[in-house]
Amino acid sequence: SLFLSAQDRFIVLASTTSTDNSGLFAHLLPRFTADTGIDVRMVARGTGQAIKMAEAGDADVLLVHHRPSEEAFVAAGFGVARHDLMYNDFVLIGPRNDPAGVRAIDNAGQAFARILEDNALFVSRGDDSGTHKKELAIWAEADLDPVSHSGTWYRETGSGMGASLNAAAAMGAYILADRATWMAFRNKGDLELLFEGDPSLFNPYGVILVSPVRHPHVRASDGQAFIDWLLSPTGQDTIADFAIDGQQLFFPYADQS
Amino acid sequence: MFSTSILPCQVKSLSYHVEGRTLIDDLTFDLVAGSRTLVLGPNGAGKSLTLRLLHGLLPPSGGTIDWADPNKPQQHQTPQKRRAPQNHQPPQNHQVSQKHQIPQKYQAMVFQRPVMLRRTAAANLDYALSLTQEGDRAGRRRRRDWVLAQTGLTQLAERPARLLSIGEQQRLALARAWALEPQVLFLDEPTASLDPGATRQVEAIIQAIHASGTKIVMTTHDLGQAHRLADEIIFLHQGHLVERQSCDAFFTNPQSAAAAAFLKGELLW
Amino acid sequence: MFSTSILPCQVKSLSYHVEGRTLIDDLTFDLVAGSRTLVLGPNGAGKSLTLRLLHGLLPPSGGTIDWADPNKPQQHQTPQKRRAPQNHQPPQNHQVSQKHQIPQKYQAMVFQRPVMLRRTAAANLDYALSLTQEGDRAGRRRRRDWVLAQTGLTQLAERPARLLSIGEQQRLALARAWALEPQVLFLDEPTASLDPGATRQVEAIIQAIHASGTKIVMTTHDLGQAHRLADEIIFLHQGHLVERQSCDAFFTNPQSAAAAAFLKGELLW
Amino acid sequence: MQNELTVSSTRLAIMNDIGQAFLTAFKLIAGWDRDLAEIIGLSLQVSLIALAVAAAIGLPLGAAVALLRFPGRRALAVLLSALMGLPPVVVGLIVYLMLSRAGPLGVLGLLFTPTAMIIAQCLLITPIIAALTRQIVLDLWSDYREQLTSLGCGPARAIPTLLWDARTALVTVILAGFGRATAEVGAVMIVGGNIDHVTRVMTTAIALETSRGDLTLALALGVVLMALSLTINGAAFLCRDWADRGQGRLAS
Amino acid sequence: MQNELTVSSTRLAIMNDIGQAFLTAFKLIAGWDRDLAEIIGLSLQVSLIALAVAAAIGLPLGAAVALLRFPGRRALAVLLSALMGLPPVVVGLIVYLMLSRAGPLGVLGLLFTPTAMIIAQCLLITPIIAALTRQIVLDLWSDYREQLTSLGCGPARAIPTLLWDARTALVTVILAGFGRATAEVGAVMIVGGNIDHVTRVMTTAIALETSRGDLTLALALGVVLMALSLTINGAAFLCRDWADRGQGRLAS
Ligand SMILES: Nc1ncnc2c1ncn2[C@@H]1O[C@H](COP(=O)(O)OP(=O)(O)OP(=O)(O)O)[C@@H](O)[C@H]1O
Ligand SMILES: Nc1ncnc2c1ncn2[C@@H]1O[C@H](COP(=O)(O)OP(=O)(O)OP(=O)(O)O)[C@@H](O)[C@H]1O
Ligand SMILES: [Mg+2]
Ligand SMILES: [Mg+2]
Repeated sequence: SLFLSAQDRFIVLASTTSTDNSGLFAHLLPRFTADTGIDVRMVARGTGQAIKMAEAGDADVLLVHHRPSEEAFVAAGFGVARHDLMYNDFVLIGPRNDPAGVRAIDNAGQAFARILEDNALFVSRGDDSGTHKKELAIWAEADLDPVSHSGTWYRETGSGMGASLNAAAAMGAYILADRATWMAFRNKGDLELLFEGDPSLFNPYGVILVSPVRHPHVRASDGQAFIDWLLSPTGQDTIADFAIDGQQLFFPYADQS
Repeated sequence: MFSTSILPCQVKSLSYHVEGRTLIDDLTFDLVAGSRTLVLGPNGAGKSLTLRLLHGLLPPSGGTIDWADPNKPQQHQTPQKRRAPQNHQPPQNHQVSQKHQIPQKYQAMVFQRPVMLRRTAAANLDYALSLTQEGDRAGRRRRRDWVLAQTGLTQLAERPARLLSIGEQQRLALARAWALEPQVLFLDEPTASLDPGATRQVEAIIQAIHASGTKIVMTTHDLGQAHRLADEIIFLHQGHLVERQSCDAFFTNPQSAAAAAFLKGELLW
Repeated sequence: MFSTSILPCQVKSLSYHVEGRTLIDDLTFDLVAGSRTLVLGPNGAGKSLTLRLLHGLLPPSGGTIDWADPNKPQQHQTPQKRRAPQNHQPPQNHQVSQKHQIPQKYQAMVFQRPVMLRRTAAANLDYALSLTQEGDRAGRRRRRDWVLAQTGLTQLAERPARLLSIGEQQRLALARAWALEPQVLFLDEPTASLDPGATRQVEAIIQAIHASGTKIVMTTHDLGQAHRLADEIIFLHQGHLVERQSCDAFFTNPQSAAAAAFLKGELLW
Repeated sequence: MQNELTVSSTRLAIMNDIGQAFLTAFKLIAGWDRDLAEIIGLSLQVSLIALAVAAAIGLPLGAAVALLRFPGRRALAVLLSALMGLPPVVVGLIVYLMLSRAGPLGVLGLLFTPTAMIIAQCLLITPIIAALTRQIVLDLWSDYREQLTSLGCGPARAIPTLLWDARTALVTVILAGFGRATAEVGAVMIVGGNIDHVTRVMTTAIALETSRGDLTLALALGVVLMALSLTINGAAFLCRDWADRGQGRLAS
Repeated sequence: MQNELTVSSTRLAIMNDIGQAFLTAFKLIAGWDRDLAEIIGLSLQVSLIALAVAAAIGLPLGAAVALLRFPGRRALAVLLSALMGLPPVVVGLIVYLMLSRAGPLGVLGLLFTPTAMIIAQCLLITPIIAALTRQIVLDLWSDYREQLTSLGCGPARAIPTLLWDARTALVTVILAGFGRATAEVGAVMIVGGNIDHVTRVMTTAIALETSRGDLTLALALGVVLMALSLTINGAAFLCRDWADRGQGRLAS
């Protein structure tokens, strides 16, 4: 298995740590392989790095969750087309005793404002990932500037979702996470889900085939087969089937046109 | 000079094996205070091994080396006072006396190939003195300077010891051992690399050390030197003690054919 | 035996400094084929340094060592044939002759402290032979076994060389140098650690090597040995060439006070 | 009071994590699951091949820098020494850029294969092996230089001789390289991609479990890796002792 | 044709990445921005303190394992050697569990501070320093043993002597430890948290830029780190040469 034989039928999928950490791919990929005989090699990266990787032609399919970047990717000619795939949502996690009292609040911006007022510890991904960009968008919408407090109560860990959750657990800090990673996360310690359900926390995932025009070596037909399968009723049902502790984590979102 | 002494030393059935080869075989003799013992024998006879065994650097494969207890007031050891043998069997092969672990603090040795630390000649002496002699830095420095002067190394004191010529290193090794004022001084061919004048002077130093009460156990291939310095001769050949005699008797009337040939320079390889 | 020779060798104003100290000072002499040159002098005189300079192991600080070119058909070098001096100044301090880089392949040396590789005695010889003598494994093995036998080491051939006794190692070093069949053989106190019989036999070997046409350059502190072996004597003292004489003249009628005292064993440190 | 109690019981629980990790490690080994075997196998395969290549380059390179005199020799020695501090992530990036489809070696299609991981590990440990070898060979050369030169053995020819005679010490150097290779995660993560069943090795699996928050499993995998490492080091020590018997070391 | 052209121009772009990285690195250093200075300062501080502590423990420990005879001495030697392969992530996890608020040392509040990073790096490099020291001291001891024993210097007393006399070789060992400390990212990431302005060091910054996809900046930071490393190694070499003048090495 050392020098991989070329006859193996496989594609390389670039995706994000949050999707991987949730365990979705472990649920999804074997079924696809069973259906089609195509192996999927999933490489989990920060959103920025995953996109960069696809731009270089090192992946056949890109599956991330930051719509503006995805659209820019397609517009630049690196991708064939972006398809809505599924969604879940972001949730605000924090210490069980909720020092800033965000549990009682029903708006994400206000919840963030309470944290800032309280100078309660807050862990930011700080890595330009989809999650990080969403967090920054919430601060911006509420007209708040936490970054000037960086290093005090606002702590940019510059690492993946799991690593940041580990840090938050050890510090007893608030953190914005995607629901799937949070549900699958095992080192919750003192942390609890404190805030959810604001429409602004909507988190859509898109899937894109890397352009075979730009990168002729791209395994376009197998890649397209994967995308087609994901968007098909079978694929969408399989996504909907994925649950942790009986709770569904991703919701099918393909436009069935 | 010493309130108590580690002498006499009883060596009994001493042997040393390496990988099934017997290098030292069943040596029995004793070392008594006051005399100069010269160990002679051809190359590879086992002289250096014997000295290292006596000095406690190698654990014997069999037999015992019993030094007197220096903490007991000195008394002449009669056979009755020695540990009564349990039976008439020779000692078990690997039964090693506790006492061979006698601290080197009563002994010193000049090796056939002296090892110098990576420091100056003077610092090599300082190091040795700091290990054995407590307190009194000034006294140690006096002693150091004195032995350096006696061995003609004052000019070379500040040179890195490992860069000295081989003869100079040999003199430094003698100075180092001498500075420690041991009760027993082992000398393994101490003049092999010395010029004729230095050899004469080192012989005089050995005599002086002997006169001060130190037991001398020495090897040499210089038969004239052996004759000049020895009180008794232990002649080794192929790991065996072939002969042990007073000096004059050995040189005039060797008992064994090997010793006779050796003295004539006719013991061929 | 040799079609062409690296002799004679012209040594001119040879000097060696370390950190501002002059260890070898302005030696001028030549080495001619056919004679045995003994370098004598007290400890630290610079004998070993001189041999190492001649053997090309140290770069001279000043002066030149010119070996004849072994690739030119031999011709007696007259002064006219030598490179005409550019001016009458002595050579610049750091002007080192290209020729001192003469490959060690025509020379061999027995060091005062021989270094043995971490292999058996026989493998040490094999190694040296494989470096210099091309092809013909069987011939090399024959030569190896022959020198081992000649130096009385056949029994010890399979022992790790570094575990041999010092005297045995010295014989092995001689065997190793001899096996290479050099044109010039440097011997630095080759019998210092040998027993009387071995010394006699090694002297005989040196005579035989000499008789086979090899130039011998040797140091010793054994004046009797020097007398027996030397054709000419170079006497060094404190890095200077004090005297260069034929052997008999040197021993009967030394010119310098230092040499006279040295011979009487009265040159004190 | 109440708080104190909760905290100290949590504290106990965390200490348990480590005990639990050993238990899990033991279960993992005892259960000997196919996936684990695959990961261990790949780890060993990648690190041992990388080590072999790095030793084949690093040992002679280190010896050459110690022995040969060429311009820039000291600069090269400093460089090798500094490269011991090459961050794995940087090595990973460089190899990634080279092997990327858009990179100069992209056509080979080596990215996200074990081969890429081997290349990255090689780059990482070759300087370590070379720099340490240089020091050890230099020390031995100061003993051997005059004797070998006298025998007509120039510095170049002396390289194999010194490597052989220093073999005992060099085993430790190689084990240091092996340790670095097996412990390393940054570079193999980038160029291997931690793809399940393809390029997942022990360290990337540990990193993955850590980011999933399954610290017990991560630690357990760490324990398994250390057990492996202990076995290999123990074997290397035994081999060395066996090869060393009587060679030049005084009996004691 | 069209395709070929596109691909090869991307290829050029990637090769440029590396050239670009050097340019960016140069600009970073020339521009000397406060943030960068802060990160470099913290990197140096953490690694040098960790190195000092690790050397203070590792050098005598390695020498002791080489010289002293106690039961389990060989097992300890194998263990130290194996611990050279301790994965940083595992060390990070262990320190994390210890220092976590729920852990036994949680009250100290050290997690996510530079102190925690120092502890983790110490754990990582102490075995490396100890195992390499052991080998070097062992080799020297085989020369010195009989002479020192004869002088009445037991193994324990010989430890400082041998460390001093082996100082030249030990500089390389310490540089190996330093390299590992500065290169390391897995452990400091976990226990430091890569918190901007608090615990962000060079390697965690590199990892961050990598995951952001800013490979040029990541590489540039790598170049800066290597420049730092080169400076320190160069300085160490010069110091050693200076201290070595004439001590026991034959002029050549
Ligand atoms: N550690 C060892 N392992 C194996 N053989 C050894 C060891 N030490 C010594 N020998 C062998 O034991 C014999 C005696 O050695 P020793 O050094 O005592 O000789 P010696 O009488 O001092 O000779 P010399 O006059 O040459 O110094 C030699 O043949 C030597 O090869
Ligand atoms: N590399 C060096 N650096 C400094 N001094 C040195 C060096 N090598 C030799 N010396 C000094 O030079 C002098 C001559 O040394 P050399 O080894 O040539 O003496 P030698 O005549 O062979 O003496 P011996 O009879 O003791 O062997 C000595 O005083 C020695 O200390
Ligand atoms: Mg001897
Ligand atoms: Mg000499």
